[in-house]
Amino acid sequence: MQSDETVLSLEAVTKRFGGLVVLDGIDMVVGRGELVGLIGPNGAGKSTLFNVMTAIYAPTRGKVRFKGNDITGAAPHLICRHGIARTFQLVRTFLTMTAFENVMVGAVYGSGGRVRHAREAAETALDLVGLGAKRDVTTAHMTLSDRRLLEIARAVASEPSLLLLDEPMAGLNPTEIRQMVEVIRRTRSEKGISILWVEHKVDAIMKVCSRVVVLDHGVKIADGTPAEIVANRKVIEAYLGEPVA
Amino acid sequence: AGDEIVIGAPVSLTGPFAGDGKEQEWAYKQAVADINKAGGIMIKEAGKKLPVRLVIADDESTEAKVASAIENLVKVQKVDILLSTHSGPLNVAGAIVAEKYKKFYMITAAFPFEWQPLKMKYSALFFFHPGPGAEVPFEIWQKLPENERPKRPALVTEDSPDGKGFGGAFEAAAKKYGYTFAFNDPWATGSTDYSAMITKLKAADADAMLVFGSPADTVTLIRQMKELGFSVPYFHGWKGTWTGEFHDALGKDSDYVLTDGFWSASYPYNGAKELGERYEAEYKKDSVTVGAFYANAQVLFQAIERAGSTDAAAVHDAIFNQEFKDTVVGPLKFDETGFALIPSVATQWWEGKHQLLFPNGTWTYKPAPAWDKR
Amino acid sequence: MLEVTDLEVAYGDVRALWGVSIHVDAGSVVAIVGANGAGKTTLLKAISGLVPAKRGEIKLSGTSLLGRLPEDIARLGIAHVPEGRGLFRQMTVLENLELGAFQPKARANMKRALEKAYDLFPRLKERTGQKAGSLSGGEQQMLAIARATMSEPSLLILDEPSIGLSPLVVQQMFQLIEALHKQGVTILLVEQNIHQALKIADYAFVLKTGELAMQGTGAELIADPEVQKAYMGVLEL
Amino acid sequence: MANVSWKWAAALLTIILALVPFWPGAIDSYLLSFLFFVFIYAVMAQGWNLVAGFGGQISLGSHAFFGLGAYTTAILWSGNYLWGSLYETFPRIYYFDPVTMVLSGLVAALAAALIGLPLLSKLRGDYFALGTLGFGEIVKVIFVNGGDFTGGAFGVIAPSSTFETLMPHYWTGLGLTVGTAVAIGWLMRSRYGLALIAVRDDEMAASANGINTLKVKVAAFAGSAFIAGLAGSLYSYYIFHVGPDSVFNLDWMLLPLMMTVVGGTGTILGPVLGAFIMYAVFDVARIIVPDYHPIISGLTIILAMLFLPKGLVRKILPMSVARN
Amino acid sequence: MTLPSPEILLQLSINGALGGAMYGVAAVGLSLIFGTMRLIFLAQGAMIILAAYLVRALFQHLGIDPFLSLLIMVPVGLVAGWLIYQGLFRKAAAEEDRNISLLIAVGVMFLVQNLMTVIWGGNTAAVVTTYTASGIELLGVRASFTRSMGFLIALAGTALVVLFLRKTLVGKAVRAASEDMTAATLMGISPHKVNAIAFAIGIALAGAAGVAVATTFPFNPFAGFIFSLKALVALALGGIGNVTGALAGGIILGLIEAYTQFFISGGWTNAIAYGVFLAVLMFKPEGLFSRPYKKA
Ligand SMILES: Nc1ncnc2c1ncn2[C@@H]1O[C@H](COP(=O)(O)OP(=O)(O)OP(=O)(O)O)[C@@H](O)[C@H]1O
Ligand SMILES: Nc1ncnc2c1ncn2[C@@H]1O[C@H](COP(=O)(O)OP(=O)(O)OP(=O)(O)O)[C@@H](O)[C@H]1O
Ligand SMILES: [Mg+2]
Ligand SMILES: [Mg+2]
Repeated sequence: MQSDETVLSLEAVTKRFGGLVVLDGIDMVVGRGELVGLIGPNGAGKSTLFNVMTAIYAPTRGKVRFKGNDITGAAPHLICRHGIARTFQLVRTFLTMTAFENVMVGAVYGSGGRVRHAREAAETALDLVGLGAKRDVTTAHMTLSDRRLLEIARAVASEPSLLLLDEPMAGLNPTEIRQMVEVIRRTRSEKGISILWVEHKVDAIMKVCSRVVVLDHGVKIADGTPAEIVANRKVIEAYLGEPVA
Repeated sequence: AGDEIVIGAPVSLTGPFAGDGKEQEWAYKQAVADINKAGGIMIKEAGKKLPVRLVIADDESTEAKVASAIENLVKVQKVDILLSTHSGPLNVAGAIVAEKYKKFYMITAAFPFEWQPLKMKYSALFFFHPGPGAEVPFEIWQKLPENERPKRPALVTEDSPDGKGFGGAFEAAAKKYGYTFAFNDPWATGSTDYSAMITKLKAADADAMLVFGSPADTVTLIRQMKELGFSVPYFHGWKGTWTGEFHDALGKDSDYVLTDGFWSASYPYNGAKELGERYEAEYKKDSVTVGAFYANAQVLFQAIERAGSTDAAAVHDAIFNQEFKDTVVGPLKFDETGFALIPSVATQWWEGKHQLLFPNGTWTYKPAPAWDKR
Repeated sequence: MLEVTDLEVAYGDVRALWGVSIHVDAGSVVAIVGANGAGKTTLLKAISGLVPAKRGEIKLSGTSLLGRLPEDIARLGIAHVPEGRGLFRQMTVLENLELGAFQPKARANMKRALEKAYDLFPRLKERTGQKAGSLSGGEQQMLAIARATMSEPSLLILDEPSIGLSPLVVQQMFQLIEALHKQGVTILLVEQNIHQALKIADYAFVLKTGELAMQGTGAELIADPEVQKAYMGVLEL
Repeated sequence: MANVSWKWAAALLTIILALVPFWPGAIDSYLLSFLFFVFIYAVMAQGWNLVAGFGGQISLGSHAFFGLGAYTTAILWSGNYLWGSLYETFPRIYYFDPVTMVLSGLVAALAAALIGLPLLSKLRGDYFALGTLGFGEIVKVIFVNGGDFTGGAFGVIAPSSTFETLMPHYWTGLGLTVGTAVAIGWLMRSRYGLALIAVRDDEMAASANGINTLKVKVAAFAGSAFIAGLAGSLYSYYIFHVGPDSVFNLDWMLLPLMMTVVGGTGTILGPVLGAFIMYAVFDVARIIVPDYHPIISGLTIILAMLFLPKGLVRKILPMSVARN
Repeated sequence: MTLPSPEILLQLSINGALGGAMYGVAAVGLSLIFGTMRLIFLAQGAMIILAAYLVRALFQHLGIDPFLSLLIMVPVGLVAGWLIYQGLFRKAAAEEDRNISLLIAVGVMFLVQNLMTVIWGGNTAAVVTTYTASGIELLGVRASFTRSMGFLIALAGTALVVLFLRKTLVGKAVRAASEDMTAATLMGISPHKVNAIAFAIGIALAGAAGVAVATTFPFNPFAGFIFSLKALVALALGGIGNVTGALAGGIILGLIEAYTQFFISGGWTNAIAYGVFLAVLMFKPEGLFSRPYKKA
């Protein structure tokens, strides 16, 4: 599957903590403009995989390639400037800043420091997630759902080619989930950003993603279209428990 | 001023030097009380004796606070003239601020090498010089019979301005008298463990120790020497060994230790004995410093009288190149830089008392036997 | 058993609850649902004493809880699994569980409670000596719930227990809640997984921006078209 | 609105302070020397506030940078080392030489950058605080053992004969106080300020959003050291004797820290206000009860922390204004 | 320099270890308070000196033997620690800004130092007993009797604290509350009570350390600060919050100082000690004895 259209590719990525093998030889690619879902039971290693891609952890073995460049173990801020942005499983906004200031951080620093057009990029990103009206609210006073959206806006403002989302829907209600799905779709279609998306809300993943990757105990057990995944025995045993409608 | 003379003094009432500060405060107060009992200081212009009022400000044992204490004494308390605080660095800070306001600052308890480079017009200093001060042990040794003289003396100093100053002076003096140190090493102030140093001293087979350090450090050192079974016949301490606390902390183990001092109540000078008795009556111990502080005030009083005013320039002329015959530290002769040398004292502790050994003491030096032979 | 009347809570000037009244009968499962920021967590925190009430009354079996410290309320038999789990990350799984039975009353039964907890979550037994902070998100949630059961509480408060759990574990979790319910534990549950929550709830309250919008039995609310439209609508994507 | 009026108030205060020396009799009053020390502490406090208040990195080593600045000035000034005594050749020009002051700041900043790189890349939070404390002690020992160059344990004496009035000190102190406040205020509005706050709020998120967190933290640390170095230089011009026990005294770190917290950490006005009030309390206590005043100072600190934990500025200003 | 004989090395090691145990016991108290309250209790050294003064007072006025006065100092320390926490730190402990507690500690330090100066004067004070400055044979090496006793006190104190923290539920509650106060309250743990317990034990250890100090060193009101600093170094060597590590850290620090004094120079002991401290912080910030642990 590796081609010019490949944005990200992982080659035999392994991560060990002491004796515990958390990621075991993961191979995976994300193509340009693709929206890939990443699912798996608790503790499968999804967040760890994100942490390896964004250089928060160095992999024990293996390589991370981005647009053909080996970025394994580059500094986290450089990874962002290369064009990989992310959100966190436990939301991390800058609590004493306003929504706009949060997004400005991504716009100014994430894109490598083109200040002149940062304001514009920040405004666009806030509008994209529908937080334009709350731009001057301090994020400590925002709801979880707004902060999740804000994290996405901040990531988008850095104008990445790949966006990593770590459970953006955890703790959201269906209305908000719909809103979030809409934002994710727009991010891809309007901005042309490739997305790798970790989620337990499997129905949302299945409906939106073009391809789904499944991890279990640090091993990739499946990779295919939602239809294939839903029918995959291994996946059902390990994760879904019952077929999803 | 008008009908009284106001004298200001920064003193370390709080902070690490508060112990010395209290003695200094006591001595200044005695001096002022004594002069006022005599009617005050004769000022010719006024045609009468003017009483003295003493204003003390705390310098918290730090330089910045000496400076602001003097600012306060001059600006708020409107003092006419100043007496010094204690220690070189503090007095350097004090002298500079006093100079700025053209208030005369009379100093003791600072070394000339600290103060002289400032080339001050409006302060004068009397104290002993580490040079001659450091020669005292060698002078004592010269007087001993050949076979009792130390062969392998050790130099042990704390890592402080005065310790470093003295260290150099001891080295120079040793050269002059033809001794070489078998051991020469500083320690960090406030150390709690000297076992490694003692081990080294043992290995160097030292038979005399010249020690410059604070009371606490010196006591710890001696205690640990005893604990580890190491002693030298000749143990001479500076700064840390003269205080009453030194004896309190060591009891009988303080016997045989030689100590420095700026002064002794055994001096034959006018008022020395009486001052010593007064101190002993109040604090139940003797002091080897209060005389110097008392004399500091005496010099200033006499200088004001000679100058006929507290004007800094006039007091300068009354002190620089002048002599003061009648003080409790003896006669003082100030040179053209405003410095007068006093002799350094050496006493030996014996049964809780300082026995004057140098200069001109009547006491005969006793070498210390090993710990288990005492 | 639990009676909350006309409760008002504010964070500084920001009012979070505007006169909310709910009641929980002994032995029942009561669900509280509502959008983000509706004040669900705030309500739970007020009950367990983590935030002070501005006005109103909270009573547990007739005793007022107002003005009591959270630790005292816990001793009265309320176990609260907070949002974000509140695990002692540097301590082992076992130590976390033991601390769940810290109150004098629970200490006596610690052994039995421990066995029960390990039965419910065999995964935790495997990791009994591991530090809680090194568990995955889902494992941590399990530990938090297991820990709360250790005090054998009369009222168990769960704030979004299914957050971050995989579907399989979510199902297990709801089964567990039912099991606890059958054992006679009274449960107050805040959930985003509204369908599941309402299915097991005897009674439920819907909060909307700090006010009570609706209440009824679980079945009633599931059937209510308003609720269906606002909160449960199958994703129309 | 409130924001604007506070700026006016600060400007007005600056003008009043600038007019103080013109008040009849002011030059001969204690007020000038009191304010001079307030300025030194305010500058130190502002510097600490930059790295700790805005940057979130609690440093316990600012006294080391104060001392480095003081030593640099004194060593250059006494002039025995590099090119002979500049001072003796040009006494009037050399006195309060801005070049030496800036150089003193730079030496401190350079030291901070060198030590900050390893410390800040490896240490977080309390560990960083402890590391800076250890660094301060090491610097002190190095200067004590520095031989003739640092004057050893006694330190360096600078020629003091031109010291006739406190006016240059007052003006410089006022200038530094206002200058650092304005500079930091401006900085915090720039993109650098955005990065600094981001790093303070959440370091991991900041780096994931393209901020080189190490660079930002080291820059703040060095900037804070630069300010401390300037304060040390000014102090050196006042005290003329720079010795390890005095300029590496922990008080130069603890008191500004306390003043910042009392005034309001992470605010621009807080450190200045805190320095003024705390120094006034200490000074008044020292004059009124010379034997017991440290007890009063101790009590004041405790009481201030118990009843004003967020600082004065936040007590009297709304949060959003206080931050700017 | 040639390598010294094994006897000398043993001599250095034993005396260094005995000296270091004093830092260790101060560090254990700090570690406990730091662990639960995240507070660098800078006043710990001043509290130790205060205890030393009290030991001296008991000895001089009531004739109570300093080592016997442990039986008084430890309970008094427990009560005093409890009261200090309730009176001074309770409110600040709830604040997020930890500078506040730090500054209260600084205030306490100023206050205690100067109270001691007012009551007992600024001069050096000491306790002289029949066993002061006596030595004993230890492993064929001469060692100080009082320092050996101090070592035992440090060892026993640490062992008791560790047992308490590891084996009792209340001890576990102390550890739990130090990690997450809110969660602990939900378990029915009163965070203020556990903080107060940590403080009580910390000050009780200061009381015990006071006995060790009073019997061994002369002291003055300002002598405590260096203890606080050295204890911090020991704390970092041992790993912050690690109680046994703190004692071991103190002993290691004592050894470092002894070796530096012997092999390099007494003037460099502090620089080397702090240098090692920095190196440990940087390369093994979790201390010399704990395994790394990190979570994103
Ligand atoms: N720093 C660490 N040290 C030790 N083990 C770790 C560390 N970080 C993660 N783990 C372990 O690695 C495994 C995978 O964790 P990870 O957080 O990546 O899972 P996940 O797939 O994101 O799960 P969830 O869906 O629950 O968030 C878990 O078993 C966890 O305990
Ligand atoms: N500590 C706080 N300070 C200020 N406002 C707060 C605080 N905690 C919550 N709020 C506000 O109170 C309101 C109710 O919040 P709460 O957390 O109770 O909602 P919730 O229903 O639990 O939401 P979620 O589903 O996101 O958990 C929200 O507007 C929130 O922003
Ligand atoms: Mg995860
Ligand atoms: Mg909630």
